[in-house]
Amino acid sequence: MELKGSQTLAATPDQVWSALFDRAILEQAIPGCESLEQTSDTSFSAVVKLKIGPVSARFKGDVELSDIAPGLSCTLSGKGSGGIAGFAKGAARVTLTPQGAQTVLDYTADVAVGGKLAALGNRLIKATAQKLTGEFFANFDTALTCEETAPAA
Amino acid sequence: MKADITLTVNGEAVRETVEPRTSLADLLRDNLRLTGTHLGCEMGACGACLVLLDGVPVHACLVLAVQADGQKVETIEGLNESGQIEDLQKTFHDRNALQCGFCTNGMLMSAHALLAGNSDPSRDEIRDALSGNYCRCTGYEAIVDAISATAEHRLSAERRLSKMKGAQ
Amino acid sequence: MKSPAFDYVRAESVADAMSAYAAADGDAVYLSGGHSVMPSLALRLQAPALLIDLSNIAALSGISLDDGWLRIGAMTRHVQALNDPLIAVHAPLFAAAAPFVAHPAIRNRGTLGGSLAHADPASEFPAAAVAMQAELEIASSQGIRRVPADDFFVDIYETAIEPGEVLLAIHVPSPVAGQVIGFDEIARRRGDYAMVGAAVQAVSTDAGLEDVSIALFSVGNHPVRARKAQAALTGRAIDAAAIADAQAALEDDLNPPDDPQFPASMRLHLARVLLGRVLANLEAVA
Amino acid sequence: MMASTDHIGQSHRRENALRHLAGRGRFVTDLALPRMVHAAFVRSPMAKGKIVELDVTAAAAAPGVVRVFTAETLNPICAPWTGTLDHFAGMKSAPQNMLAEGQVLWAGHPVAMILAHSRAEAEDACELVLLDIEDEDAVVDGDAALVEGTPLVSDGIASNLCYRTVLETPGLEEAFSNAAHVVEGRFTFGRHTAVTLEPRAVVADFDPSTGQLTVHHGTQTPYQFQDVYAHQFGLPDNKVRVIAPDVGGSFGMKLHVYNEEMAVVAASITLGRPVRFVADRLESFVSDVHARDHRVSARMAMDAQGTILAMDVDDMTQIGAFSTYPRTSVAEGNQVIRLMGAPYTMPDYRGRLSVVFQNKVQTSQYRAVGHPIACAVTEALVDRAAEQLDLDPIEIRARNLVADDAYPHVSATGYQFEKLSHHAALAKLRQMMGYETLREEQAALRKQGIYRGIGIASFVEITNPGAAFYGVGGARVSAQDGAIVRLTPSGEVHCAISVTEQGQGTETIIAQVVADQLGVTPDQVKVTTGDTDTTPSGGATWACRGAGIGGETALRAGRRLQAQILAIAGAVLQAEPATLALAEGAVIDRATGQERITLAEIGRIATYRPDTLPEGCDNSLTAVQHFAPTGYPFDFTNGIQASHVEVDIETGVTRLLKHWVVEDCGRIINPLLVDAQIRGGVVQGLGPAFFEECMYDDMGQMTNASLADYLVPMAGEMPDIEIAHIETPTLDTILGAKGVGEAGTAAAGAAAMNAVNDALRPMGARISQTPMTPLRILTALGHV
Repeated sequence: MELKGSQTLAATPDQVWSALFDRAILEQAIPGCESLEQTSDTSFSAVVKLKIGPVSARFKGDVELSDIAPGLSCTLSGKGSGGIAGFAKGAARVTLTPQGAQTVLDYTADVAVGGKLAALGNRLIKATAQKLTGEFFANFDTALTCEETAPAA
Repeated sequence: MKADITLTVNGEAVRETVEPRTSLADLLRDNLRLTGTHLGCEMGACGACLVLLDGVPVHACLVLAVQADGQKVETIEGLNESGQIEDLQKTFHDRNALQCGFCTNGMLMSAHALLAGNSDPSRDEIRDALSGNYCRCTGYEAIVDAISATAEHRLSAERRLSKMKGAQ
Repeated sequence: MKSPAFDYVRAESVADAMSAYAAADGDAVYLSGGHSVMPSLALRLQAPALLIDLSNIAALSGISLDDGWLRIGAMTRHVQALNDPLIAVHAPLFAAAAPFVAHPAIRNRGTLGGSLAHADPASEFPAAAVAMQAELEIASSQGIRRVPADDFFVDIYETAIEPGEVLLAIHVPSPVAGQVIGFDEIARRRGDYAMVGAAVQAVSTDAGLEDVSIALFSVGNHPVRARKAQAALTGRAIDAAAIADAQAALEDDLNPPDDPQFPASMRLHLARVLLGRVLANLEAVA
Repeated sequence: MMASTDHIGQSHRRENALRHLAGRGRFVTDLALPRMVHAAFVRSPMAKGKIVELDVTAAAAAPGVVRVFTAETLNPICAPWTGTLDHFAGMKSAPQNMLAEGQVLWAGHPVAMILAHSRAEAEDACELVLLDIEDEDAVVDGDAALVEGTPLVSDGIASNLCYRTVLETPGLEEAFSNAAHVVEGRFTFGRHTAVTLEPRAVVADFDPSTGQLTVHHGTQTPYQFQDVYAHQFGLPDNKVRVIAPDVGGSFGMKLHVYNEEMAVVAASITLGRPVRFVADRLESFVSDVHARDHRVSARMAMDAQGTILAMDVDDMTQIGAFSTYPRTSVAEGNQVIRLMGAPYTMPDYRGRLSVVFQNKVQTSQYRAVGHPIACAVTEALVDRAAEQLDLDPIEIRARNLVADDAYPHVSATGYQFEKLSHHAALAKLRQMMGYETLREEQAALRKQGIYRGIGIASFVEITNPGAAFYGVGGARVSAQDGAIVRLTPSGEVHCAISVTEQGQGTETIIAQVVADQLGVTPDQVKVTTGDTDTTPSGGATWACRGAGIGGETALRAGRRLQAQILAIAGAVLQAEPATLALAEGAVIDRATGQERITLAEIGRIATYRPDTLPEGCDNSLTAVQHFAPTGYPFDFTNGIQASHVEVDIETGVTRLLKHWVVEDCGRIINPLLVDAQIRGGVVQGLGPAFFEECMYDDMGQMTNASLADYLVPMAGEMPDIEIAHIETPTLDTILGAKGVGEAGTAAAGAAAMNAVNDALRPMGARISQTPMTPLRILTALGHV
């Protein structure tokens, strides 16, 4: 299932770029994130709790950044296991384009779920994936903006 | 945390201790061994588990045993013994309105409830009343026929009765 | 398909229910008719620590007429929507929607409040509530508030009910003179969730239709008010041209989800066809 | 010998239906045995991958858990099974084990088994199993699977092609080059599944003290499973008892070997206590065999008069990760290519078949194996030919159906037809449905914008198979059946027979057949089925053999007992047995009809006073008979169906108005039950024509695995079905009965597809894919 979107962020591409690798910002941005630990420069392990209508599941998984063209584009991929509920995985190709003082973030994501979630949640999945992707980038924008306005430590 | 519940099943008072997660269907089948209530989907889509809860057909798989505490449950075994659906059972038999028998409990419950509220249903109304009861064997027509025939028998019996009364 | 273990409490009052919810740290689920909760438990799609049964709370039951509004307790069963004389007169779109909702045995136990709170994007009662411009009465620890149906349905399976809050009742404004309604859906089989559905209410006057209210369902993440179509009909008599304009307006009103099993173009097409049919068959209710 | 037919041919009601109506059915799902534990399975969420980690420590320690098995601990006690047969030359499939070893091959593949005191606790423990699978690219499409460079479906195979074959007559090319008309089409038949209302269920009970294995198994073929369990677990088969009590629907789905049933038996042997597994609905969808899943390209050549000259067919069928055991997943495709054009005098033919693996649940035999595909393709092309030649669909069939007096006839695919009645059936159908009136109504309604369609489909059905089906390929699947008929000391009759009952009325028709041989009424004949310890071994119920083969077995057993009774009576009465007969519960004088001695008296004397019989008189009141069909390899039946539909051309929703069937299943034993089989079969054909489809995403995930999303046919959408009969008994048997269980399913979808296309014809739209969903119809109409 493919999802596409675009988000205009009130920050420069460099700021956006570093935020993409910022554990604290990602933790705020990932919907339902209960914990996020950095395991290398480009990878994180996450626990995410999702509740969508009749489904409520805790996913444990990894988030990784790859195909990195600094300041321009990268691929954000994640894979999580929700135990017997099934699994979810996805990869989003993210590209940054400066637009004045702002940055346009375009993404093309390919999302898949498996197991019980796929078997039973057909009517739910696409809407949910869209909603969560939207939330992620909206949260990302908020976290980024807060970071910007926060006084330097 | 187990719960003590008391309910009336087929006219008999029953006391059981159950886990809250136990469905009414599992209580009936596993604890009380009333295995005439069948489980076909455990999500309210097939109708095999219908029972009468306080007189109304409900899915025993969608009701918790603890929710039925203090209520009256009638299963196929009870309806059978009480003789309430004898004519329905007979027309089902005559018309061969069952094959494997797994859906039959639910079909009888739906038919019983339909005829209680509509003494002269059309074939379409009968099909509508059965719209939540899955049968893989019969193709439904024989069931529709049997319910229709039961309604006719009941109506003509009523007419005979009122004629007799009129004659008196 | 056996539910995971949970505790169960039968709340005797709304306050009881809300405090049980708080005591469970939010790891609780309210149970009304149970027809959405029970399957998701059996399928282990959720595993709350506590189930709070609302069925014994007197405040959630009852249907009464008060000052031009019909108050329908959240625990009102679907079958009552089908049979209750007050609902038939004062919330006619619920009565019109009820035969389309699932099957007889489900309707015996499923509740109106449960349907609305569950907010399945393909279910009938939420759209009827939007079209009737109903208001939803919600209890929270801060008190009671009423939310218009338009603001109640937020996203897929998401409503204005915050965690721990309880939907108490649905308030429906009584029909006014000249009121007409229409309800229909296209489903694969009787009782299935709709492929597309429409609930319409309007007031027929000498100057044409007024107060046109159209809610379509199964065309988005929640019931969608078709504002452009409403505008296209306002002040006009129902004729082929008006209907065609309303149908055309759906292009702007709807942004249906797209998937290979059910392309957006098909939903839009069916929504147009269905809206046309409903508009052509509006019935006077007052 | 006087053949009584008092009860054969009568609509006797089913005695065993009374138990179900009283809520007294006894299904495997109802069974609880002492010390029984409940099984649940941890399944792969991925369609393909390598098991990296499987940690069951926490699950094993969970409350109520008795034992946890993994491939390592369970698989060694059961020999792997391989679903290939010799007569499908060159077919390949990987050996199968109970639990996935190293690699998972479909979403739902069992990886671990948990046994606990309750199913709920077993499911609790499933959540504690740590399973890490490194996913691999799943092969989900059959055409793609055959493209070079596509990964293999599993490590155990060398190619994604399971089997390929071609049937071809020498004149094929010439027929097409001489043809005045050629019509063609590409068809897609969706994957669907049986959805028996009682899911698969098994309770295995191994007693280590005696070495006795008893398996209560919801199946139609207990003897086959007795043999499978004995062989795979290395037990003597007389120590394996398989009991199939009431079975809540089977339809072919419950005669295959499944991982879970084998695992349950293995676990019971290991633990020495009863183990129960009842599939829940979700598990059923991802582990029961699925059916069909074909893509067919076909063309048909005709001369200028519309005479069919030849068909050229290419079927690609997708069977999942393995071929099923023991009957293979090739039989379906094999029947597809052999049944094409079967009702017609079609001299030339080419049929190509490719059977292809994918990472999905297996497909295999399901009611009307192959028939619906062959029938739909043939009948669609016949309708296209009629359209091209401007012939009425009835007329083109009348020109091409094999003449009723042209038998025996051998089809272009090599099937031998003893005697069929296509033309009589066509005439009867036309009259029954009021064909001309319907056409007039159709024309009138079209003017009002109402689009109705009439579709017709002729068919043949394979019934009464001999060993040609499976035995010749090396499968240990019995083609014979056995019956034991005995007279009780009180003069009642008991028949134990190997054919089985799943509600079709097997026990009732057997009682009718036996009753007529012994001069009693069917309610005096108690019939026992479904238990390998108490009934003789046989093939049981599949491929429409219950009435034809089982009935003949019962008839011959009954006649054998009749002879024994008459011999005893002759001795007692000092009469020639040939002058005696049986009627109304007594031995009568054949010439006068006068009662001589009751059966009760015969039973009493032979049982309690055998000393009073003359010396040398055999007092046996038990007769045993086995019967295997000889003569034709199969007894074909025939018939014709018609479907009347209304398509809402704005919504794509089709309303089924009516369905008609004319059927010739030979001698009819019980009209009530024959019609019940036809009606049920028709609806099982209409389901996948309009609703049923196992939908998969491109990762190999089934996305509608519940009864909320997988649409089975329900009462509100199904039509009334009118039925008429022609009786052409087979001369292969004394009884003359053929099968009828699959006839309805064989042609219902074909008739429906022709009806929908007939409705769509004014718009120039056409549909060639099942199920015929609103989306597909709207797409054909250009609305989407």
